[in-house]
Amino acid sequence: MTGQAPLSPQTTPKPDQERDPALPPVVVRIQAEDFDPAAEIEKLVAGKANIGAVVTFTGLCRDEAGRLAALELEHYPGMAEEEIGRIAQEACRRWPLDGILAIHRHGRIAPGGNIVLVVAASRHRRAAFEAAEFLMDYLKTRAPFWKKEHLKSGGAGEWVDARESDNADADRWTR
Amino acid sequence: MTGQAPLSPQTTPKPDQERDPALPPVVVRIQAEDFDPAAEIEKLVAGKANIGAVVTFTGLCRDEAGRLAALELEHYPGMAEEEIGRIAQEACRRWPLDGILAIHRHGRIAPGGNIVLVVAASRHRRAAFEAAEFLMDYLKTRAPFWKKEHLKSGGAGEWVDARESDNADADRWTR
Amino acid sequence: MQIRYFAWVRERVGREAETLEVPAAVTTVSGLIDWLAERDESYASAFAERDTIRVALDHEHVEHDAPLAGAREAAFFPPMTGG
Amino acid sequence: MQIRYFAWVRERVGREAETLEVPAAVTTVSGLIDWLAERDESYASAFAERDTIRVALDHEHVEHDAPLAGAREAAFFPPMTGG
Repeated sequence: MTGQAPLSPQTTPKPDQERDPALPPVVVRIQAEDFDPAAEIEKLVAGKANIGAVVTFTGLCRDEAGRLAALELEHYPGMAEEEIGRIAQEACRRWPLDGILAIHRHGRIAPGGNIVLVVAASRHRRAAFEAAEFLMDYLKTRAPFWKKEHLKSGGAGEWVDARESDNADADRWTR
Repeated sequence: MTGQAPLSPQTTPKPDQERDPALPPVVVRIQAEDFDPAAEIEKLVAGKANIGAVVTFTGLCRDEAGRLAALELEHYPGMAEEEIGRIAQEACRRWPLDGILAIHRHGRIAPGGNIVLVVAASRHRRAAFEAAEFLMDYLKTRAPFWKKEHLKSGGAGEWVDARESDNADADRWTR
Repeated sequence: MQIRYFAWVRERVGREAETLEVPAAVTTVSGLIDWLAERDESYASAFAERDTIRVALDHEHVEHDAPLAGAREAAFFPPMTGG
Repeated sequence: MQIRYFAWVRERVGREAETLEVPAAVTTVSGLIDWLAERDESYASAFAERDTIRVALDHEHVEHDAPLAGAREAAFFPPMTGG
């Protein structure tokens, strides 16, 4: 098997390990419903007056030049939450964060619709940017989600192929 | 004079040059009023169904462990808009963007208040992340804004010192 | 052992999940794939592109040479395409 | 020539802006700083940490060795701390 991005297996916590109480809150949700980025950000930073930087990533369903009717997102319930949680915990160990959040939708999503939201809050700009990008890079290659296309032409949907560039993006963090 | 981050002076457009019509919309605003990140993002992506990634940076006024009553932001009217516009145009040339926005506030801002908003939208995740971080790094070192602290103790405010690390952050993009 | 399949692996096998008695001689992920692929043509087709198949044991990614080591659930799926 | 000052440069000079007749012999940013610093103690104090002073001509950053080249507005300020 090739291309599986390693996630510092030495430091990845087992699900039954306790969280380090010094680490910031981690919010991970897998849901069919849409999310409201502004409301999620507000909850994450509320009452913390020492946050200087909030970086938000929103992943949207593209229409692929008008070809796509919808994406269908299949996921592995249970593991999806746990795996994204492990990646978020690793981000908390690597950067001084005041909060980190990831919401990933499943089910049928139309072009222009939200797929994923990642928010990282920190005192420092670089930490917030890097933690958000790290979380997205690993989420792409490690979170158990699979996209199937439904075409406007009504043709049988194809499973979206994994992109080698996504593995390369994740591998950057191990250098 | 040392530490001035270069911004590809060969390619930086003069203010009287025409924008390349192939480049995406650039929104730059300098204002005293607060902004609404969600509303700004909605306007930027509205009607563009081929955007796959939106990265947002919000810079907030920290309370500096309770020490700070407010920050006062002085700016150079005219040049502030033009300089941020030049940086945003450069980002459009470097990455395939579908939209880029920067709003910077001036005047008195209390802890927890918004200072700056940057949004980059693209088909691609890496382009949106890198363009937003590039814009913030150059904005920190080149946009004519200066912060003065007002302390809760009532003590005379100090001008915030520029951080060498900010120059180093901007220099990354010239390597 | 609970076995789960996702995306095109699920479509090829023709089921989402099943509980199977895995022989004691099957001790690794790789051995489990061999054993499943021999069940019938649907399984053989699902596991034909063997190197592309990803595996999780009890919700954690593992390599093909990992021992089963008493895992209660094994899952097989293509490379992930979320985000 | 319109001259503008910002942040602590403005506070030390004691004004935001002024219009000055710059002698023809002053042809560079560096020459302009020399000429301003000689005006009185306020200016001398403002330009004392000379290497830290940033300069813009007609709204564009320039180095100290830049020619004035007919610029209508020069601005002097400390390193920027926005964002």
